[in-house]
Amino acid sequence: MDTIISPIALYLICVLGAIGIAVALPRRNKALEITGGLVFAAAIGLAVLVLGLNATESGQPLPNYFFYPFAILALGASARMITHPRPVYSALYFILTIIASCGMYLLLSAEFMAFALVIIYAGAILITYLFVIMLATQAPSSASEQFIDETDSIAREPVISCVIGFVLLAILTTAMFRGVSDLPAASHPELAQDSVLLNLPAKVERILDRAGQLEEGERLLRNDDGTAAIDIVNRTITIENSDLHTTRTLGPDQWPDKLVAGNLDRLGYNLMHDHPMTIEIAGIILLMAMLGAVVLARKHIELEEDLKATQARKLGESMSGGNA
Amino acid sequence: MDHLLHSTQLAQLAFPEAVPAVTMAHYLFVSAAMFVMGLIGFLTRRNMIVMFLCTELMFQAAGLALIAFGRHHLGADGQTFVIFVLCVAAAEAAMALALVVLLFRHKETLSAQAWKELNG
Amino acid sequence: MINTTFLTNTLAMLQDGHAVDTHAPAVSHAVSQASEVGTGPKWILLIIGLPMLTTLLCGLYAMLGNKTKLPAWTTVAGAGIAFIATLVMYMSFDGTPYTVHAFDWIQIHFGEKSMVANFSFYIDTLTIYWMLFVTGLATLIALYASEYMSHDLGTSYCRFFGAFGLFVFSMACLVMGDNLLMLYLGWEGVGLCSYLLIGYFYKKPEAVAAAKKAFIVNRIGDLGLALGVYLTFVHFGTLEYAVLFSDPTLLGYIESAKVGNFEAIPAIAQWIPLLFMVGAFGKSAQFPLYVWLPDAMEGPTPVSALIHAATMVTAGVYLIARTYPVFLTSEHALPIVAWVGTITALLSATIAMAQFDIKRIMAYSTVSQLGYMFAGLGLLTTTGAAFHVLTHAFFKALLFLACGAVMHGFAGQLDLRKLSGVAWMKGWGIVGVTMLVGCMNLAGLPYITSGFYSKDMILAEAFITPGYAMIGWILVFTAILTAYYTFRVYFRVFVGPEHAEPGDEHHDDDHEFHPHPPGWAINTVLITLACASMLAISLAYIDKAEHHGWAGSMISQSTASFHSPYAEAAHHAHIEHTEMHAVDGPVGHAAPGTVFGMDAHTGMIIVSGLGAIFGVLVAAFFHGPKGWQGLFLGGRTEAAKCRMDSVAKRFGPIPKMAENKWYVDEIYMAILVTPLRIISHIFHWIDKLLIDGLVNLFGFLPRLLAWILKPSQSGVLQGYAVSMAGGVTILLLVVFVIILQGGAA
Amino acid sequence: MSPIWTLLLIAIPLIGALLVAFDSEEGAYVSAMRTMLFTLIPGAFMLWNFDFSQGAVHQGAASINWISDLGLKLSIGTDAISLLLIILTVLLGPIVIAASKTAIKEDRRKYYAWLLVLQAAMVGVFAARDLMLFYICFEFTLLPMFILIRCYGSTNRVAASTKFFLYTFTGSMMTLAGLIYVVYFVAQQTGMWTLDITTLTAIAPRMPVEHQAWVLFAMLAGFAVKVPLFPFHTWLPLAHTEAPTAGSVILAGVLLKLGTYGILRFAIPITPDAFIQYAPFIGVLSVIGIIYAGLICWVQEDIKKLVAYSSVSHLGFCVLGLAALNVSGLSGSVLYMLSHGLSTGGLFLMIGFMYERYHTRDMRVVGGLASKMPVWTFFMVFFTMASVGLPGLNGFPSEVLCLIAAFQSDASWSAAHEAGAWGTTLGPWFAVFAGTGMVIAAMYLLIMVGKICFGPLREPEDHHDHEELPTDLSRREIWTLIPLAVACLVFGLKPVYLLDAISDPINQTVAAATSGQQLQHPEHHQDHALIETHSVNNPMTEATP
Repeated sequence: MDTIISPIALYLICVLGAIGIAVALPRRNKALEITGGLVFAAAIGLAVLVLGLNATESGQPLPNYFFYPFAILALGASARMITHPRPVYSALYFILTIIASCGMYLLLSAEFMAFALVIIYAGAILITYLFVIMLATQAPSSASEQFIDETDSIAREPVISCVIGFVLLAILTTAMFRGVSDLPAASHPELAQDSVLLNLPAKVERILDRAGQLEEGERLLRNDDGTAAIDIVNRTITIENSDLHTTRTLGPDQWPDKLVAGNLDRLGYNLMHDHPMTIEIAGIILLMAMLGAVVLARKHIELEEDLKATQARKLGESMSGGNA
Repeated sequence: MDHLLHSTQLAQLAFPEAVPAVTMAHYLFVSAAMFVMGLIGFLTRRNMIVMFLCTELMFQAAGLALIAFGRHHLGADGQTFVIFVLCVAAAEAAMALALVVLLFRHKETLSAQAWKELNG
Repeated sequence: MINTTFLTNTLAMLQDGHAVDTHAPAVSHAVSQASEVGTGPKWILLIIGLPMLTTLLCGLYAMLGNKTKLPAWTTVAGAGIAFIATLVMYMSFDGTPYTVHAFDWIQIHFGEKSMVANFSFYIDTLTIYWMLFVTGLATLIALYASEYMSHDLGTSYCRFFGAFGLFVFSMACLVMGDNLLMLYLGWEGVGLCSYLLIGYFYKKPEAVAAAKKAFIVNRIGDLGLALGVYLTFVHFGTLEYAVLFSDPTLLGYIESAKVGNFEAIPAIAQWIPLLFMVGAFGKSAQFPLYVWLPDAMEGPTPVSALIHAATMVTAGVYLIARTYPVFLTSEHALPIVAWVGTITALLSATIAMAQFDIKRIMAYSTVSQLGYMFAGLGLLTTTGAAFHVLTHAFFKALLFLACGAVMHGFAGQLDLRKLSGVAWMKGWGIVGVTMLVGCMNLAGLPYITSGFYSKDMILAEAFITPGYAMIGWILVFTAILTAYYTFRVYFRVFVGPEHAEPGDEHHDDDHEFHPHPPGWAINTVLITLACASMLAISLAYIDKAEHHGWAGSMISQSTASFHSPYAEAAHHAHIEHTEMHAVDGPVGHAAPGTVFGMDAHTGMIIVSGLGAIFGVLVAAFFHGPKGWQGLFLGGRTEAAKCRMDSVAKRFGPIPKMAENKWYVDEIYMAILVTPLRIISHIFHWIDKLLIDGLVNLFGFLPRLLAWILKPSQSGVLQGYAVSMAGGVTILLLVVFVIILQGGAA
Repeated sequence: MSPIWTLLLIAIPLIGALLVAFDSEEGAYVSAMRTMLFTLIPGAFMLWNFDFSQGAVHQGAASINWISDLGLKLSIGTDAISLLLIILTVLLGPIVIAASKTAIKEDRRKYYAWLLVLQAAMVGVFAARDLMLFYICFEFTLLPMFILIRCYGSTNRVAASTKFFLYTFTGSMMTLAGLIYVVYFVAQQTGMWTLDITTLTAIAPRMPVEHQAWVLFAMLAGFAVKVPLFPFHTWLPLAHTEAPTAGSVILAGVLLKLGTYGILRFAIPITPDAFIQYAPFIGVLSVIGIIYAGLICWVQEDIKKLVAYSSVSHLGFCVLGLAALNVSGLSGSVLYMLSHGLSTGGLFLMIGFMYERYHTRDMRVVGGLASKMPVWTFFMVFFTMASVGLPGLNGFPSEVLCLIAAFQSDASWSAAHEAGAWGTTLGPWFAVFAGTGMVIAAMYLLIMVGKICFGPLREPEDHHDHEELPTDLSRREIWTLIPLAVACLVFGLKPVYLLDAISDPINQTVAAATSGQQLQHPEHHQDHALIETHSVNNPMTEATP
């Protein structure tokens, strides 16, 4: 693991981070928060520094430089999020965290997920949170502008929690860094990248068509199992003429540039082809959550008996009307 | 600058090569740190909404790790799982916020301390 | 059989250097009787059954709410028939004892051995002797009580006679039972009846206390008896007299005891009589345990007369007489009995001198006379003891009943300072005369009273038996004291100027108090008893030559019979018996058994006779009224004052102490009861605090643990979250460390 | 004798309990009483059909297989001892019901239902020939009693019931452990699981002595608490004092006897050598209990507590007889089990009747009742005398036998020097010290009677005569007492009936227990145990229909 980070540095980082967070968590005297923030910033800086230096001098392939600002942003924002006394700000800092992690998703070439994250999280969920925050917290009157009730202004058991948290962090990271170096690398990356094309004959045919490789009456030959008759390794494509019942093979030179399996293809195919059941379950979970939310959050309104009766009669009439 | 372009191309075009494990470890470090952050927040903050935010933060950390692993293995499963994580997070947010509203109606406060019927 | 034992005894006698008597000694009696114990006629059971029947009838009357004297007549009839049956039994008795079996009681069999204690009865002369006066006196006293108790007819009346009948039943079981457990049954039964009858006036706290005291003190004695009984069974393997007295082991012990070789007898066997002795002391109110008897006077007077003077208190004497063979096997039992009896006699006599309550005086005199009987037993003359039991039963019952008549007539007045000249009041003549007879008997005036003869036997024995002269002199001195205090009562209460103050039972204050003289029932009984105690003299002369009178002849045929070698020697030395002298030899029993050089009996007749007269004269001088009523010695002119008052002052605190019974009760209270009670309190607190405390502590520990762990369940969500996260962390840490170790290894 | 009677004795109360539970609040008493009276019929049949000539045989034996692999059966059967105890239980049944007619005013159904269940459980304990059934019933007696005390007791009932339940339950848990070890050992020896008591008692004595000692202590932990033996007695006064009258009567009459019965049935036959080894220890405990509890009685002001402590003292005699481990001792002990219930139960009834009228048990407040309640006083004195051990009443023979046993138990004291059949565990000193218990008993009981019955009348200030009860005992109450009184007299005057009845089983128990002493070699011992098995088994198989 030394190639990634030296244990001493790692543990130093963890200790610093623990102290920083513990101090920076909301408490009575605000002065300390700043120092805590500084200490934590130092911890992040140290981490980035050590990681970067180790990586460079051990000649390992660096991640993209943009990784570092995103990482710093994400960590800093999340730290601020958990340390800020006002929930609204926490939510906003969380959005910042999300955006930072979106950046990292991009660097990891998961662009679809990155944007989905921005839309769903920053767009939907966090807005709900903000609504609820505004709904649930009494609007601060002008008199108590600066007032924060102690529910938010004082953290509970900061020290023990930080110790637990960063010990956990130390363990996790140590374990990761020890194990990660002997993870199996992806096998036949070029095989992996386009193998999905075999299963997408329609897409291949369309691209061939656009590329003008197909003449009249010609179409992509399909194997018996319905997969496209293309050879990923030798990059050859077999085409048949349905009228003449003849086949010809396109060589690698005629391989169209656009004929690549994009990230989205692979994601969609994987989602639909490998996890259909999971999607169903996810759908059911969401439905249930909606119902549950409705049931939980609705207000109970006490109706008098006659009012109930009139309601019921109206309902019955409407239904009978519907039938008729 | 070209690095950024390069990386965007990487994102758009076919994968030149798998991201080496050591590189991925950086991402994992960040996700672990975020996760711990969320954990600490959950343990320390009294405000229920903030606590739920922290759980969301932990989801994020998990998502980042998933994406990183998926990238390392050149598979799409990582991202698929992030989708499910998103679903769960959304469901959890809906329920949780409903609960928060309910509880707030009862006790006029958001403090999780206020609910200690299990106090021995 | 007889011959062999006879020979052995002859040898024993020769070894011991004593005369061999012509008729077979006690042991051979025991053997001969036990070996041929027949079964008797069933009608004997009447004696047991009738009293029980009367009890049940009385209970029935009580349920029916009877308000007449019916219970009394029922009891009189039952006791009377029982007495007649006893007489018939006596007449038809042919010298060989027999048993009558009522039903099986306790039987258990282990292996080939078995423990048998049946509800059956053993009839021999000793039994008959005792039953005669028990049933006879019971009849008379029931008759007396029929009038005496007449002031509360109804339920209480039934209660009284029910307990009365129950007492007669229990006494019969005690005397006639054929095994030690039956004796124990009767023993406890009479204890219960005495408890019930002493506590007859249950509204009086002192009566209740006295009853309780009587039962508990008796129970201490009973413990001794019970242990003795168990030990007898454990050692000899039987409880039945018939088997026990013919048990070869026991006979062997007696043999070796005769030759004074007590080492041959195991200590355990020697313990048995000592334990019996404790029981006897309890029941017969001997020295350490006598305290209950005076208090027992709280009961109605007939009860005092029957139970606490005549019959029950002699049960101890009966016990020792009945188990005399067992007593012979112990080296120390009989001497202890003798000395305890003597001490008791002296002690209670001194107390009696200073009392003012005439019933209590009689009570202490009872204790004293019982002391005489025990001394007699200890001095190896069962005859003397038994005879004294008989005469004492008559005259002491007489005395009590006379006192009772006075008490009855004067509304419970018993203080001899508040009564005077009762005998001269109208209608009280009979009481006065019979009282005089009783007093003379108790004082033991020579030749004219039966008490004199019976006492004399015991006194003489003291001088005949070597080493007991001291006892003899103490008893003589006691006899003088007895005469004094007896006649003190007579001179104070029955003669002199007429004066009477009503007792506490007199409530109607509007008109002045009239004593109501006794009715025919009481008078009849008094006269009968007076005659009986006079006629008893004749009993002393029935075959006197052989056995010192009728009592002796009765005893000598029973297992209680033991002719002390010394007595024999003296006896034969007394009446010139030629062939005896042949065997007699030089080895002297002339040395013991002489008083002032005279033969013991003659000497005692003179000494005790003179002593008695002297005591009477002293009493007359100090307490007697002017004139012939005071034998021209006394100078008392009014009820309360007498010469003794001035004399008593000279003695300083001693009379006061004697009046307070030498503070024996207080001492017992201080050294026994109070410490025991304190211990009980301590135990109570130990039980509450220590033992129960330990239990509660064990119960408390889990609660404590829970109380310690309780805060961990704060109910706050984040508390659980923290512990969960911490748990996960620690778990990971452990796992990770283990992995590291594995990696290292 | 057919097992149907025993089964009926167990079944009728259970059915009756159901009926009562669904009966009306007013009819509860009548139907409960009816049920109890019904149980008298099978009881009488049992007594009638029992063949006393072979009292050691478990007659009316029957068994149902439950889990045959584990040897779990539910088997019943009664020999003379258990028969007599069952009869005692059945006799006490109607009495306790009658005793609580006026005492229990609210929630009658629950009360009577549980009382009936308790009845069934107690019969089950005595009738069980199978460890499982025995233990189930043994434990199940706790629950109804707990509820009776908990819901119908007096002021301090919660603490009392809790202590009663937890204390006895903890003890019997240890007993269970010991018994399970015995079963395991026997399974090891014979290669088959069985819970049949006869087999267990036949094989188990092969255990080495030190194992026996542990098993003995485990069993004593339960049984000694039940009895209760000296240091484990503190639950009893509390429970007795707080329990309703019926509860006290049953507690004194039957439940305490479960402990001595257990010792007689399990401790002695299963671990004879250890028992002989530790009998002096047990004897010392019982003697201490006799004197200690007796002295404590002396200073009690609460009359019910006094009687409760007195039963601690009395049960000491019972255990002493067991510890003597000879025929007279065991006979006396069994006799004591039977008779103590009558006299002490009677005393508790008397106290209950008084309590219903005066609502106090403090002898400083109430006393001198003889002038107001003569009939009550008569019975009070009667049962007191029975409890004191007056000859002619029930207490006496058992006391005599126990003390004689303690004497005998040291054979060197007999002139003829009998063999070990007399036992060698105790000695005369035990008898002497236990004997002082007689004196102490007389002391405290007479003081009690003197205070409560005699002397000037004392009543609580606020006392006014009961509206539905007469001043003196009512006819119902007298009829409640008469059976007990008659039984006391019969036991006192004809104990020979009982002694003959129980002599066979007791002789066998003693022989089996002491046989190990005469045989030196353990293998002989085992053979002997086997012989015992057959000799016990064969007649049983004959007796089984």
